[in-house]
Amino acid sequence: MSRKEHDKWAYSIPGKLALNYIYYLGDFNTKFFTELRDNKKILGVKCPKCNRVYMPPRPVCGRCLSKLDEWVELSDKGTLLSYTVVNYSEPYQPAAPPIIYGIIKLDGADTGFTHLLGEVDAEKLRIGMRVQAVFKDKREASIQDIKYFKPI
Amino acid sequence: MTKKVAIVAVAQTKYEENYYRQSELVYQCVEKVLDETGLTFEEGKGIDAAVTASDDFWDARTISNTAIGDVVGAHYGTEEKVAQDGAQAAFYAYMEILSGHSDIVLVTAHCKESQPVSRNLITNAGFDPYFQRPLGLDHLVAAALQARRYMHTYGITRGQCAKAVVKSHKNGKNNPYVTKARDITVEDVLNSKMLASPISELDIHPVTDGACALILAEEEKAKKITDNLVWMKGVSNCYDAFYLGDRDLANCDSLVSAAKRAYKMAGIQNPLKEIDVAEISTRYSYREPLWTEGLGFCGRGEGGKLLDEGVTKMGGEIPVNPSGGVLVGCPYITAGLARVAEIALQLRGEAGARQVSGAEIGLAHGTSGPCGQLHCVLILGK
Amino acid sequence: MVKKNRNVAIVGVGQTYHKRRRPDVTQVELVNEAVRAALKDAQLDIADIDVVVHGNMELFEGNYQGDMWHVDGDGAYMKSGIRITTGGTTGGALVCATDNIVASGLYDVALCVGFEKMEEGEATGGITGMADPLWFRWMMSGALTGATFAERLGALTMEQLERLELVAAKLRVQLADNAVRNPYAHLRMKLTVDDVMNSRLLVYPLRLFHMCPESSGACALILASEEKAERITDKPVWIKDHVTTHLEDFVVGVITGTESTMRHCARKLYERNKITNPLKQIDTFEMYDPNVWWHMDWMTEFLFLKPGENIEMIEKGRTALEGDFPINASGGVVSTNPIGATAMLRVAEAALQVRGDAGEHQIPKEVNTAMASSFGGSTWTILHLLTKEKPK
Amino acid sequence: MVEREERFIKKRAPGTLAVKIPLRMPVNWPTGPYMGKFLKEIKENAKIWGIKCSKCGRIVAPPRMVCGSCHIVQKEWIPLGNEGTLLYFSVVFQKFTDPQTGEERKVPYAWGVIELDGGGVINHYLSETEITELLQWRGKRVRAVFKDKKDRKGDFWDIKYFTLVEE
Repeated sequence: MSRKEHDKWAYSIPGKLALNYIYYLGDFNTKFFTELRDNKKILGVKCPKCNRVYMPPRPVCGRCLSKLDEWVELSDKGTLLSYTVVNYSEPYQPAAPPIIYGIIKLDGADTGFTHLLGEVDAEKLRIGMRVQAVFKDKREASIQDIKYFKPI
Repeated sequence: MTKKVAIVAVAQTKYEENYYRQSELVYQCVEKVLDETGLTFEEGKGIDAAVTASDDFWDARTISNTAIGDVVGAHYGTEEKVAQDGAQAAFYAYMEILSGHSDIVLVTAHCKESQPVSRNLITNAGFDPYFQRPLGLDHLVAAALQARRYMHTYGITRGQCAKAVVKSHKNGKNNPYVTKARDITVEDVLNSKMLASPISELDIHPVTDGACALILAEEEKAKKITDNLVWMKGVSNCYDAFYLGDRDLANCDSLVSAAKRAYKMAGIQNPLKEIDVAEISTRYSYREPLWTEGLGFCGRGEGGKLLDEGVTKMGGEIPVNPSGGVLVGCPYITAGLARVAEIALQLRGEAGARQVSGAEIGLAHGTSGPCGQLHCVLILGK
Repeated sequence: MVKKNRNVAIVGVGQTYHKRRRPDVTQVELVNEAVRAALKDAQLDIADIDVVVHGNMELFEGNYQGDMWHVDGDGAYMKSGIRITTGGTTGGALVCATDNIVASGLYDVALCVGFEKMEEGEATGGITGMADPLWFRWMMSGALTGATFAERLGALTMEQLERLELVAAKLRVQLADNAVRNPYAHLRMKLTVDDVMNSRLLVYPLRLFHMCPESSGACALILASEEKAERITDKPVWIKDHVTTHLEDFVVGVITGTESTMRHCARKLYERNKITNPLKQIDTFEMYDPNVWWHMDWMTEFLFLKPGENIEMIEKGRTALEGDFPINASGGVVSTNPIGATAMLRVAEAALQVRGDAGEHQIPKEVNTAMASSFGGSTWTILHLLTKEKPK
Repeated sequence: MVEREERFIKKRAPGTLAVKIPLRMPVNWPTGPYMGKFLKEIKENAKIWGIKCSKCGRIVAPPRMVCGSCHIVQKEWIPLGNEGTLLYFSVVFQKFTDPQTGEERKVPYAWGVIELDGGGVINHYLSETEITELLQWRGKRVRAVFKDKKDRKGDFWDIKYFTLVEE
């Protein structure tokens, strides 16, 4: 059909794709999230073979497929590896823009992990700055039990 | 390896927003490649199998390839779907022919970015549901984190990245499939709305719909179809770690590794000298300098310099994205296959106003994942 | 005639225990369980693997391109890989792709893994999502459909219908008996004919126990080139051939009357491999049977049976584990269905039968040749032919 | 389904934790020229059209651009009429989340395969959901019942359902 036919007949119908999902934490992640909820502890996990401490922790080392169970308590302080200030709005975002995201390498971990930054002037952000976790008062075993990281 | 495989025909739609259904987009391309080659879907007499690239999220359809079965010869035919970037489909189709299972394979890719109200809604689902998705990450946020890290590490400036955008728009004007190319300047890019610092609106590929198709054939059959053959010389791909902080985002080790393997297979020692033209998937402007580093066109951290010196512009030592590339609009999934198609056109000498004269060896690149978690590199030659 | 570039064999088989729920693990861990099992079976390390092929259905778990995340479980880090998804046939398509990849000569040892964690999404809603959003999606109710049988049943008398329902129940009981002997199967319970006949009506004439369950589980296979395979194991199972037959999106009522993809696919496979009498030349068949009605129906299609022969075979117990042509010694899909893994499980189970390693559900007669089918999409079929003897 | 899962979590509590993420993705479904024309004809003229393959003669409704078996572009539009014969039906009892809305789909509902007088076959809802009643409908004449013109929007629901033609 020609372009003319397209312009004459074609249109769009608003609709949606809607399905519900539920993701079980599994025994491994449950340990991390309950420690976070109950004791405000952030746990990493160490691969004995690669000698790397992972954050986020994971039950299997992606590099050598070793089973990991050596939990390591990490500091709530770390170093900012990267950041961005987000100025657009989407329904899945945890807050209204501007939202600041950062990759934070916690002291004691070999990898960085992504979280929100708060109590900070966007202008003053810089890579390498020291940040510390701020925990929510009411915690629900979710990654958002850490409210955000703030500059030290 | 004894068997050789060639691209015998390519087709693309215009990259624009429209109300065509997915199958109608794909058919526009399929019709062209069939007409051009004279092949049909009749069993044993033409196309042996189809490899399609599409994604259930983008099509908002479980088993998205059911919707295009009627136009890719799925009527009692063989069809397989690669649920990744289209370059992966070309890669797999190549192996399917080498395996001896099929001689002539149709490869298609399609995506309608205008169908979902927001592209970010889809890419948000690309993150794990425990540590990253609840925080509201999407591909754009991840890209911004990578851009910042990369620019900080190597002193790349936003202005340098903007040059990739300006170059893309300039080149795109020569490409009849591009509809969103404009006259823009570095200042326009820098002054466009900041969405996720350091990435602003013009640093991001615009929303488009589009499809691409090509036909791959083994040597003997290919030679019967056309004299103007483009050979698959070297192919590889490589996965990287998933979590954004698992690696230093300033580098792209998986691209380095994929490129090395593809170069080895194609017998390329010095990519900058030996490759005449490259089409790479750069959804965000910083990716052009970063990916060119990964591909070994320059050293680590020198991607900005490459743009400054005009090495990658038309007429430069290695023109990158003469078609305008993804930055002037080419949707997810289709992007990688369209890169392959563009290189095929270059090597066939059929690229019109965007032709790189005398191109004999070309590189096509496709990527999937938020920060280049999977790279696919294809080396094509005359 | 297909001339494979080089021979490819299955050298490692791994699967998880399939269950309705696996809240103790994440998707990554589930995938890893199968991968780990396959590596152990082949006595290989992840470093021995050159390429990883991944597959599942995105909308069943709601992960966009989940292979990125699953890198931590499937071991694809810094390796080549690809992701293939074709609905119900995904697992079968993964084996086809992996076979092609190894046969191509580019990679020697390949791992493929298919999985589904059905508990995390909504199966019926998810499958309904495959229909045209502007028309049939408003009617479709997932895989729960009665219309396909209605045509055949329409021609039947009440008496014939009653006999059919009884045979369907008997078949289901037989498959349940097999599943009880398969430690990995999901539904492992003894059923009686009455249990089946009295189970809840889903979509007339389909009853709850006629239908496959929703399972969470994964399956992984390791394929290797001839040279490597013979070094890795002394019991390689050769992938002699595979055929994929698709059909365009169905419009119910339009495509009826034409040849089924099952028959088309089987005809092609038999012609290419000189099979004139499948019941004699093939020793066992692992069929992708989403429900027992289709199981009965497709026996005729796949095996070129005479009308009524399928019913007779079931009534005489010929397809039971001890029968002369066992079908689904594993318990089949009506016992276990983690969709992205289901079709691969057919190949895996067929391979175990050829190896003689199926344990309690090993077929007593000798198995040299086995066939496995995949089903999915708009009535798509894949067939794999596995042999103990190395193809020439 | 999620409610069922919640009960499950409670039962396994306190050990089982989960993250619930509903997907609600608004989309603009493109109709393309073929589906667009088909739906607009229903909306504006209450007429059902199909498309006929000039090679194999197969009539398809809703229409497609290409005949899957002959692989040629479809051009011949055929008026199918608004009445036909009910070939088969399906009654759905199982509750499930409708991916079109995110809400539970109302059950039971019945849909039929209807051979229209003009030759094409179409699927749509039936006004009856009793199996015993529907068994009597099979092979009988049914007709499309349209929404009032002012309420028609150019989508699937412009036809309310098919119902038995009273003799």
